[in-house]
Amino acid sequence: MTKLSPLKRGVVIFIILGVLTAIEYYLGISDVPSILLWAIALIKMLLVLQFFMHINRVINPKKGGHE
Amino acid sequence: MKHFSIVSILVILLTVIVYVFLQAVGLLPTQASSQAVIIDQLFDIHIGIISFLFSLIVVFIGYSFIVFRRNKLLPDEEGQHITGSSKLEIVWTLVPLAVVIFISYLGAISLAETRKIDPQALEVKVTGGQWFWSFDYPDYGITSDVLNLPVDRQVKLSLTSVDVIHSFWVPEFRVKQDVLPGENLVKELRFTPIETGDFMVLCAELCGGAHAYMNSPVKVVTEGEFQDWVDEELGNFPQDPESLGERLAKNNGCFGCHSLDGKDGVGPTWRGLYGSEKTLVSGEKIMVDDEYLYEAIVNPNSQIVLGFPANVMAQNYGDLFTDEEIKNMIAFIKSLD
Amino acid sequence: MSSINNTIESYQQKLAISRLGLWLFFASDAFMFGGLLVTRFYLLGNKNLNLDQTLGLLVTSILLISSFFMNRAEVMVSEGNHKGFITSLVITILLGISFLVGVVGLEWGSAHFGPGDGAEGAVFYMMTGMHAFHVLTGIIFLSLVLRNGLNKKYTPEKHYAVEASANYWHFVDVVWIIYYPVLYLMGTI
Amino acid sequence: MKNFMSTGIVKGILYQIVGSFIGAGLLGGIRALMGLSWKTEPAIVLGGLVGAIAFMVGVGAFKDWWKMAVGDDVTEASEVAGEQGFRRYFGFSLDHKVIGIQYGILSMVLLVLGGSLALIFRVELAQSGLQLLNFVQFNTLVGLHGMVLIASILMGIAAMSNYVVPLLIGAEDMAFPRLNAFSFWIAVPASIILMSSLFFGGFETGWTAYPPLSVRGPMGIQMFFLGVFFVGWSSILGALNLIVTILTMRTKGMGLFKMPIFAWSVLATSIISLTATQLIGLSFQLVMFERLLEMSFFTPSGGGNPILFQHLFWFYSHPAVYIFVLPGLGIISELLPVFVRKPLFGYKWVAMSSMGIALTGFLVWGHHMFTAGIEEYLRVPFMYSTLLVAVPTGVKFFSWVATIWQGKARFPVPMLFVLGGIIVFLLGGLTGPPGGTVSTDLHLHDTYYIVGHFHNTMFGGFIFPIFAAIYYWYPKITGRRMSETLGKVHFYLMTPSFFLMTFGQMRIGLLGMRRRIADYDPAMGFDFTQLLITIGGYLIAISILVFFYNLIVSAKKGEPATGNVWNSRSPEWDILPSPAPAHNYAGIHFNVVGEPYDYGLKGSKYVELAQNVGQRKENDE
Repeated sequence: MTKLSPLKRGVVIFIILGVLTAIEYYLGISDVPSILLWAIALIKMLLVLQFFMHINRVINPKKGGHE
Repeated sequence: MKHFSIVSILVILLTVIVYVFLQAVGLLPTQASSQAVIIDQLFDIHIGIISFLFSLIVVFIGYSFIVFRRNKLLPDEEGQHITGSSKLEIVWTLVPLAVVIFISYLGAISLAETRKIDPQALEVKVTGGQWFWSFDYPDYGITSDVLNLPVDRQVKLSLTSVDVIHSFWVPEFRVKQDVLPGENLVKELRFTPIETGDFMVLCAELCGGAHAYMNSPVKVVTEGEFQDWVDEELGNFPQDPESLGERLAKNNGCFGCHSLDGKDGVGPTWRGLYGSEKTLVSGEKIMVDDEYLYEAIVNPNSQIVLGFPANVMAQNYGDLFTDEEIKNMIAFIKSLD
Repeated sequence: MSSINNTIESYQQKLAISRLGLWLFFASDAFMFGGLLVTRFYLLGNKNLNLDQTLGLLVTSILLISSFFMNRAEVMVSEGNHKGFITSLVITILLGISFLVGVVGLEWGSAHFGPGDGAEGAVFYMMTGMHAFHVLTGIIFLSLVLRNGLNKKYTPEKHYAVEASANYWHFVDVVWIIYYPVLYLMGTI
Repeated sequence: MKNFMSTGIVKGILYQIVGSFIGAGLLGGIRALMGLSWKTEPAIVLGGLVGAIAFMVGVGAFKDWWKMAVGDDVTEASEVAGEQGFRRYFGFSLDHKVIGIQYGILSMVLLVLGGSLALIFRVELAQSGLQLLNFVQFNTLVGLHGMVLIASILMGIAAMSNYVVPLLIGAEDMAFPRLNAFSFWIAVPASIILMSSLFFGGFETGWTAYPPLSVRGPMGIQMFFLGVFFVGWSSILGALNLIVTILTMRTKGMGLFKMPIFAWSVLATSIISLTATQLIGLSFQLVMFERLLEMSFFTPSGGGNPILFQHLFWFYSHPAVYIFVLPGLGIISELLPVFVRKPLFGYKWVAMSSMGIALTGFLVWGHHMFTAGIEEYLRVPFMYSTLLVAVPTGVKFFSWVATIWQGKARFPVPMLFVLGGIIVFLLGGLTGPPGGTVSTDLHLHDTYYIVGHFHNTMFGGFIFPIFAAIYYWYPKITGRRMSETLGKVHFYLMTPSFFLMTFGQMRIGLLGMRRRIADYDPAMGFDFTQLLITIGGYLIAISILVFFYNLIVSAKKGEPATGNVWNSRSPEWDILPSPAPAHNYAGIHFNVVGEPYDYGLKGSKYVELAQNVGQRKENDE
């Protein structure tokens, strides 16, 4: 994932998020246990935190952006 | 080491003194329920621990200040360079931890014992409202504003409120339970009175306005006296309109706001009310008659008397009472002059 | 020499400080959103609100796509692609506005309860309302960034404002990632 | 006159008044046009909201932010000259020391206000029967006494942290100077709004504002909510600032475990304020909305649940107690070594115990609800977690005792207050566990015992330490010392009076005196003890008057302070002159070369001046 150019990485993450949302929707309208929906939501959240919000930049401030 | 021996002796001495003193002062009211006995045992343990820890800290600090005080001749004297001891720190982390867990365990046992269920318990439905208590005995079909209880028999209270949160507390019984509005939030409280006498149920949760006065008598009597009271309530009650009205007013907590002694409370006093002339908030002067009283009960906000707040009295008495009952109540008010 | 080094170092340090501050703000705000989540489950338990599923999926997709374009905008400004940055930013803002229209305009209008109708109404309007308020502030921040972007205030080296508002936008998206299943999908009717 | 009108605070208040009228008028006007009654609750609430924002505009809090937002350059905070002299304390300043003093002034004003409210209702309680107040007035005073003093404590903590922390860690200022000023100034309109609840009919609920009571009573509750809401934001943003400052702006060589211990307690406190405060804001906001829009969150008849409010509310309001006491305990740990001339015993353990208290503090809120009718299965776990707090607190006490043991103590006024703090907080701590085990709490909940316990923790954890801090750092602020004699009068008057008050409270509480009642049954025999409590309260008030006299007079006439007044190792005394200069250590950076509390170790140093910036850089390369 780190080898991709940032723009392409954005596209890949977006596609994954879209697929997850679609799965979530179908699971949701077919009355599955909530725990599955929580799991998907959690994965989506972590993806956004990691790849869109760059949470590691705050932990390791030397990294990323504005070089 | 010498210092530690002296300090240990002093700590033990002071612990005993503090403990004996606290016990002698009489910290708690009489134990009038079997729950109070259980709870007071836990209080005793707490008092012991408090005495010990207080003495421990105070003696160490005081001893150090007196014995190791600065030499007057050496104003710049510094203390010894001791930065800490992991061993000691671990000891005074783990030992308190163990004590804490043990106390919590005792606490859990104590709680379980206070909640022991007796299937033979007397059931009482308690209703709290601004600002009255009302007690229903579903087994006997009695409603009362006094909580009458037979001694040595567990009582199971089902508590509910008609408006805001109240709290049922009798200090001598030690137990307390908040009284919540809402049909799905009826709470249960059990206790066993072990001493006959007169007590007070106090509202312990701030419920606005006359919260301080939201008290009702609790009478703990012998089984025989309790049966007499039940018979009297059921049988020989006078059926004339005035008495019925009085009973209705009493059981619905009207006297919480409307006194019978001629002094205005949250609402106007009923003594001498009928036939008197009042000024309304609107400035209009009216004569208190049957028609006015009927309107004032059914639709209290419509004709507020000057000097009294609106929105205090419940608005739903019209639905709660039958016309017959309201007429009885008016008859009762009429009789108070 | 030393003075140039000095500025870079101090910009880097400022950046680190600002990032930490922003993330702490997210942490704080997350507790508020978490409190609303607790409210929803405490009052309604495992009850489904029976909302319009199509509309729910639609607004969720809109917000997700806007997050994608936000990410593109941020990457582009750091690569010096000014035109791409502006285009992506404009798309993000437009999608944000359509999300607001979708939730506040359509969903609020068509829901089968009002805010005063029991716990369902209270919870639903509070949660969506609070989120919509954050979307609205996000749109305002992005509009300011757009204005400054058009004035060429951002360079690949210095564009913390873009990063910050992008992160805010993603944060709002993360909240919706949790709220969407909680409000629309979970539980039984 | 013109000068006066342009002072930040005056301008702010004028803007607030105008803003409030515009806000209330706007909604009121729309309603009037629709033919509805214009003088309504929503209009008043909107007025309060707009007023607070207008205050911030008036005081100039948004000026630089607006410039930043539209992309204009703003002056670096460290280069803003700022006003000089006494006036700077009443205007918008970016200097953390000025803001610290501003917080201090606000805290003291609120302390006097909140204390006076108590003095009024104590007169009512001095004997049974209703003499002075009616029910609503009494309840309003009790509730405001609570919340105004909570605000005062929050401001007092912010005052100490703001003034002292950057000095202790060798930072030039806080991480976000403008945010820092904002967090202070938002608290001013907040306090005004909070007090204004008195003029909108008061409120009946006490500071806890439990619904459904708070959903029905008079309108004053809305002002109460709004005021608390803004104080909350002040607290959140201040905490954010402090965390960032402590984590990123320490001077060279100062690792986290080489910070002065006070910084640790501020860090722990700030973690709680940053996160938990949101929940009290939310809970109050939900009640506000329930009142304004009839959204039934908490009224059972509409499907709500009043217990939910209590969960949300206590999730903040219990940890809040640790917010209040942790900085005070930090002050005790910070000053004790200075006055007993011994290292702080077990530095790392003391630091970690602050964190431990903060984190366990998040898990214990349920003990406020043992009698509230919460889910049965929650009571025992909450009992365990509640008593667990005793462990880190115990570590603190034992470490203090070990620090004192064999120390060569000196007893100037700050040390007296440190000792008073230790003993009073000890009593507060020891009286806690009976309220922590469920079955004993069934008796104690909502009684005066709890009131006594709570005042012990607040006095021991905040009031005594903040007085210690003021006496201790006063020379650093003004360049003059406070009078020792008056300080001793203050201490020896306040401490016994406090014991009189608090022992009385706990005594009658155990016997059956409830909290928040305007009148009590004379048959219970509380009259005499109640009178003693009232007398104790008034004596405390007198001792605090002595303190204020000392505070004001010493600023002009105190003995000039030169050099290291307390012979302390910490950098602000060791390096800086008194009063502290405008940009702290600007130009004279210092390095940490030793441990902070190595008293008694000959020749050791904690901090050392670096030569100057240029040379330091060269040395690095």
